Amino acid sequence: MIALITLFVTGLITLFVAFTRKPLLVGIIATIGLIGGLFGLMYESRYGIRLFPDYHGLNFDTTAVMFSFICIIFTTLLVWTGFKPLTENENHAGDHIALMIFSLCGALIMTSFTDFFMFFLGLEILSIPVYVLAGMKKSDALSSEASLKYFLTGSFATGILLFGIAWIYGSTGSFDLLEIKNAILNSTHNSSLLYVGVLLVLASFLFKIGAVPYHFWSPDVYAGSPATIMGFMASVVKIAAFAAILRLFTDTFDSISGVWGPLVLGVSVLSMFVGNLSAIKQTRVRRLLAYSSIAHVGYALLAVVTFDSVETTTYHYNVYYYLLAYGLATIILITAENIINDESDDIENWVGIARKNPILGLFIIMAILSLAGVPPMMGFFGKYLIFSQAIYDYPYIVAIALLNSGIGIYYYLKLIVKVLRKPYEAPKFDKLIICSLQWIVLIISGVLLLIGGFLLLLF
Amino acid sequence: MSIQQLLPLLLLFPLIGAFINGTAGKKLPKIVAGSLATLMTFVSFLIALTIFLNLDQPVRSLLFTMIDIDSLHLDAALYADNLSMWMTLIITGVGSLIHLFSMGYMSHDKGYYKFFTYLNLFIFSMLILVLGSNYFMLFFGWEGVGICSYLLIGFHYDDEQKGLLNGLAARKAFIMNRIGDLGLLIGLFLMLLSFGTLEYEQVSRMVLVDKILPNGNMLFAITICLFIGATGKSAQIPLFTWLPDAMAGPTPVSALIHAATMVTAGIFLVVRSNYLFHYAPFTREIILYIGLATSIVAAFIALRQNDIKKVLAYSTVSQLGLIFVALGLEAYTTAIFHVTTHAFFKALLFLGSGSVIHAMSGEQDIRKMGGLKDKIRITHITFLIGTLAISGFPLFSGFYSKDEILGYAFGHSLTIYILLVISVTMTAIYMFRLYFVVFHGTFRDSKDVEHHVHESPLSMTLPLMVLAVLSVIGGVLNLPGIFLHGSGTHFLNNLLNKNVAGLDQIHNVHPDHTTTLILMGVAVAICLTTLFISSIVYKKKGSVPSEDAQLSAWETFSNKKMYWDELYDILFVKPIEWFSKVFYTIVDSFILSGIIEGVVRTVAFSGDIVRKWQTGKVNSYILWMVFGIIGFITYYLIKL
Amino acid sequence: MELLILPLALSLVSLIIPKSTRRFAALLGALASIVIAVVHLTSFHAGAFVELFSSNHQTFFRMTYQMGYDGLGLAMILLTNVIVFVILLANFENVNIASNKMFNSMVFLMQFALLGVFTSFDLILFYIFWELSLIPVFLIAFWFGEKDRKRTLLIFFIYTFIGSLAMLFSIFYIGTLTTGNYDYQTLVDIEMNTKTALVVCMGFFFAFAVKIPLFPFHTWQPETYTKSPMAGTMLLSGLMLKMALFGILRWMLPLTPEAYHCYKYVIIVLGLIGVIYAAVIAMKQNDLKKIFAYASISHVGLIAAGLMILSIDAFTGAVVQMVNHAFVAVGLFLAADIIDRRLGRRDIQTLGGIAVKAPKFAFWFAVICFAAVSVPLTSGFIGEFLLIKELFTDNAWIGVLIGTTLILACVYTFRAYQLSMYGKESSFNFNDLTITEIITFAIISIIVVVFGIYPQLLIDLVKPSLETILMTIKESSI
Amino acid sequence: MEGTLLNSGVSLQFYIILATIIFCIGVLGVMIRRNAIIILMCVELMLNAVNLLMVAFSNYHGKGDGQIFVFFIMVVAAAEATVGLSILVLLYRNRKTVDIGLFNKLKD
Repeated sequence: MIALITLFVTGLITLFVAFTRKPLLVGIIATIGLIGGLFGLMYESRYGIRLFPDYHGLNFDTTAVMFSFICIIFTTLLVWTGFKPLTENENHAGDHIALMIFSLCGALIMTSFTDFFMFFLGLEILSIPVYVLAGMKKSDALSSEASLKYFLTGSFATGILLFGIAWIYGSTGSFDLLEIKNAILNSTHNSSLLYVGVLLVLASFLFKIGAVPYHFWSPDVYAGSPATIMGFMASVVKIAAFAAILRLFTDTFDSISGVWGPLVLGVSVLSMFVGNLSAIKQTRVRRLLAYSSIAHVGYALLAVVTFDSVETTTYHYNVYYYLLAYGLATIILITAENIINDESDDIENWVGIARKNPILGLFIIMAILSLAGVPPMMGFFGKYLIFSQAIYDYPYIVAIALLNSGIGIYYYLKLIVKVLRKPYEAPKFDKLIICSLQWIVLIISGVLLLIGGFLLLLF
Repeated sequence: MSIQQLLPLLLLFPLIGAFINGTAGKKLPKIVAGSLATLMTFVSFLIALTIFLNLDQPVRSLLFTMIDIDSLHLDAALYADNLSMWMTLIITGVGSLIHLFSMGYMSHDKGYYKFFTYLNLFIFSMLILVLGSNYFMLFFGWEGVGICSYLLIGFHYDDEQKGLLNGLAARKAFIMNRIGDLGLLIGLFLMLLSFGTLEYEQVSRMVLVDKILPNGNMLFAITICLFIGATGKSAQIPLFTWLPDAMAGPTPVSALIHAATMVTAGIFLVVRSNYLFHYAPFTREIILYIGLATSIVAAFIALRQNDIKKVLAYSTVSQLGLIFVALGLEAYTTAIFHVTTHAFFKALLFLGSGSVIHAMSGEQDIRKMGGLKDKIRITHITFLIGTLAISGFPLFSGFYSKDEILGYAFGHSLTIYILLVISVTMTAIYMFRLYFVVFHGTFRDSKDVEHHVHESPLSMTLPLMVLAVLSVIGGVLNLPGIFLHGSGTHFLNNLLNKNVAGLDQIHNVHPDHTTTLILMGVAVAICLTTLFISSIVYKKKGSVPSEDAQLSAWETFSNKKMYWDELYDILFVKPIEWFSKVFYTIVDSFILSGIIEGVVRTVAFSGDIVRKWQTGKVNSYILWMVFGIIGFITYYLIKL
Repeated sequence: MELLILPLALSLVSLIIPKSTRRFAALLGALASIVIAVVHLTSFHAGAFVELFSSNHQTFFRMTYQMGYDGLGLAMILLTNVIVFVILLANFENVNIASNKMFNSMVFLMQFALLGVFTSFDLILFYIFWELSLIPVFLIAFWFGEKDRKRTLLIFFIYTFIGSLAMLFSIFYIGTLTTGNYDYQTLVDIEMNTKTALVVCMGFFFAFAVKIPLFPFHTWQPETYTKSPMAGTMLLSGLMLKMALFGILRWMLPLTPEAYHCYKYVIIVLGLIGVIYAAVIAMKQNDLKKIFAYASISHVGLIAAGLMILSIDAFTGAVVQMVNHAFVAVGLFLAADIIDRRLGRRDIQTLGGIAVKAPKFAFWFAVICFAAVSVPLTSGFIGEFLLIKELFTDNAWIGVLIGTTLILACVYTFRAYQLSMYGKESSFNFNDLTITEIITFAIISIIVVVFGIYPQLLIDLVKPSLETILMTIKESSI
Repeated sequence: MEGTLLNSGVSLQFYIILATIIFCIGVLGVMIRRNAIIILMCVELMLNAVNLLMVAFSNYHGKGDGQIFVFFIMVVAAAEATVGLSILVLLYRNRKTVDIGLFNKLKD
């Protein structure tokens, strides 16, 4: 709660400070605010203090704190890495950062809601700023197109979600998750209203995380949006949505998992295949990342459906860890995108990065290997956690998932090869300019990626 | 020093020689390098002699344990009995002489030190072969001599024209030997399976004392595998074609390795395992017929060869075949006897031919020689002695040894005897042809060459003379009973029967005196007749071997080596090359890689298909979303 | 622990050492790692298990694990350290590579990964190190390889990676039987039915078969060996494939003895086909590296087949042959590279007559060739003797057929040797070996010959642990 | 009370059916129409159908929270519409059209 308020205030202050047209100041305040939010979160969870003891709409339990924690960290990293592009226009230096922070507020709500009111609000607070952010580059037709596509499909999904909520409400008579859970458990025969409602809610969620066949927006929007925003969508938005899924489905609707479980499983497999196969021939980096993210959603969904064989915290950890690994890797690649700073976003721009700047190249390769799930990167351990659980119930699906990892390695490796090979205009090439903030982001994420697996092996 | 201590020394000296020459030989003066190698071999000979004279019982000397796994225990140990010591004496004795000869023969070669390194190494390997206390050690030496043979055949690999061909000959020798080696190796495995050990002593004790015998099939398999090994090393059909090619090596090598010592390894192996062969009569039959066939085929080919060394090479093959006939007849001591005399006269002949080649400035074609008898007198005389010895001229060494074999063959079956006589006759024919064409008649090469013809230095002629003496008197080693009664006769027989496992239990029936005399008479008649006819044809008439084009059908057949090489080419080489090409271009590059490529392509292609789904139109996106929802609900309804 | 830390540290240190001293430092570092391994050896008692590291509690990933070595592990550790040293030494003259910081770093990283593989007593850990080893070798091949290497290396990486994924599946699958515990002893102790064992072993088999490589999974190998730089090829052939053979010995056989009867002859026959098939192909190739690449397939086919015979002789033979092949392969590729580096070509049809120009090279190359055809007095003979003997004992026909490797190896090895070295003095310039190259060859030859004359050195070290492995297999395979 | 709404003879089913029909019309509109403004309006139609449903259920359960939710929806819908329209304006400035069929620059 403290975190949420801190962040909200930070967003507001950032907006106002932006009038001074001092981007640096904006950045400093945003950073302080974000870190303050982080401390607030930790303080609250450590001492169990509740700001408004009577209010039950939001509940920052362990899972919520965990997910909120990485949401804030990722936002901070993204603000840093995208600081220059975000504040390019001095007149609106604070706008984008403020919007990101507002969206983060929505994400925090998504991780901690206890009823559909807050859930709905959180979702919209999360989404609406992102619609705007996607169209950040006003003069760029592609950016606004992305924005529009995201908006139209997003609001459509909102409609579906609401429709579903209405049906659930109709059958259970409550918006409170606990009450709904009990209502489902207590009634001997649940009406079709409930099931259809759950499925509709599920569909809208799958839309948010970009799973097949609700994924169509994501390649277009990822490709059209500025890199930083794409990173935000891929990491923070996705994590928030997954947190909500865990809360909603595996906690509240777990007793009717027989209905939605197989569907999620099917979507998961479809996502893997569509994501990996489509990514193979991509020539644009962000599009490639979009498809790869679809595939990763497929893997992560596998963790969602295996909840009934293990205790709650374990699979929460699995999803959490997986998304953390995925987010870190994405942030590194987004940073690289920002560094290369090329409008066309062609994969050929990545040729020879490792020669131009070996350390950047190293980080990029680490990130890609992590995405591909090659040990000892964190991405491997994410897969390990998920697959080793899922195999109890669905050995065939795990086999398919591993096969998909094999397909995935194909395009990841091609990207690595591009990064490693000689630049075309040898021997002299333009130096890549990397500002100190970006270095910090790279090092933090890179080190986490590397030791995230090995270090945890020791603990 | 006890024999146990002396035995390793025997091996050590040639090894030291090889080591010194190998590491520092380049810097040593030629004479030092050569004499060192010769001396080392000679010291070995002296040690061998000491041991030989003091040997009563077989002696085993353990060096170290090579492999000790639960079921498998293999020692590096040496074993001396009269058989191995006799072989050692031949190897080191003849070896020393050939070393001495080489000092002169190789004096102009720039690889001088390397040559002596290899020679010493060969002696070392050969000694391991005969002195090893088990079949495993034997195999070590067996392959070791193969390597040395390979190195020495390909010694002149840098020759302007024939460098690569020499290499090819070496390779062929090595590969064919390896085929035999595989057989031997499998024989070893089988012995391990049935006896659990490879030690001679233990195996012989099991077979002879404990009478623990594997069943007939197994015994047949063991012996036939050993024999396959022997055919490789001793150049029997079907693995004999490497030996004539091996003449690409320097002549002393041909004398030492490809006549006197290495090629007798197969015979040694069979004699060493005589107790096994004793219980495998079918294998003995096979040995008999293979030996017989080899003897005749090789002799036939030798009839119309024009390369002086090729003639001798086929002669060696033929003689080895003869010895295998003896082995097939269980006349083991006779075989060793002939091995001994053969070592003398064949080494003599080879060295003589070396001397001739030396005199002819490297020319080996007998059609270009002629009339050399006055120009190189010592060589001529010694060569003549050799020729007489091999042709079975009365009282020369070959006469006795060959006669014993013929005697046993006669005792076995008349057909075999007649076939052998044919072979022996052909031997006499081609040897006299060789002798007369080379040493009589007129010189047929250019004047330039004629001018250079000279007698070899003493280092070369001395071995010739020693060997000539041995070739003449070698027969006394195993005189048949008809000449002398008492202790002088059957020296070798008694020697080997004394402490060689198995041999003392075999009692061959010697033909009675009358038969022996008749047989001898036949042999003498053949030899003398051939000599007479040959001298008329080649000496009086001065006939010269005709050019290849003018040969009649049988002559071409003989000249072209009965097309063995071509046959093998069609049967083995060509198909394997065809397979190689097919495997590489079709199976590997096309099918197997194609499958991988195909999978990659299919994946990429399906990626292209899936991509088409992404149309870029919002309407279609929403359409699919709706489909998705409808799908969900349909699923629910179906499940309901 | 220092066994593992040192290469990792060296990998980092070599990034910051100044260029001029880099290659010396690398050599020194490799030497130090050998010394450490030897120190471990001196305090090792045959049959013991030495623990290097272990987690006593369940980690984040829900596992306890152990790292350590037994006799077999120690032998492989020594092999790795020595081979890494030899590889660095072999590349010493090639300043472009030897002084490259990334090269040195990657070699040590590879060493780290390999040591990890050989000391892991936890299946997940094993997999992690297994996969980790792929990255450095790929990068070395990619950075320093020959023209047109891109696609080849892509295929190589993907192929082996997919193989590893199959193994990962097996690992997960076997994990369900122990509720996520991948500890070696636990895994060995579990009983499973044949079907489960078959599923598990199939994954392992695929991963190992690709990496060894067994026919028909070998197609990546000749191309990759050819296109990689010499160091990469050496790492691949000398060490990488030992990993797979080691994996069969340490993991696949003890874990899935229940399915042993199902896959025994599959692997033996594939090994047999590989032995003959690759040898036949090698006979007509003209690229030296390709010949040796196919030779490698041929050689390891025998080892893989031999591992399927459950007897101490076969296992010992396999280990001896693994050690032998590591050195011989490195030697052969070094010879090929020396020719390539001096002349810029490797086609044996265009060579010839080098022996006259470079007698030292001719000598050492010949020694390596003899070792490659496993003549007695080289460790190859001991290895092949034991392997063929056991295969023959198991099935005479297979033994005889696989024994033809003795013959076929001669054909292609000496064809390659003679066509490149023999013949009249070459017209091109060819410098004889430098001192470091001689030392490299000498080290290889000495090791090969020492183990050829007195293999008991190695046998004593590995026998107890092989017996343990054998016992665990036999207990449950019957 | 079961099945009927308070003070009315119309049963719940009819509300549900009506709302569903309106919702489907909205969905169809979003699917079929190419004019972005109309699509926006169709989305609003969907939301209104939800509102109707919410109110009906709220009445059915005799609880007020459903009606409160309607206010939430209306507010959010307004916010969404604002953002949506501004995006449209932006896009119109760039492309001089609001036909979403023409916005297909981003595709594979």
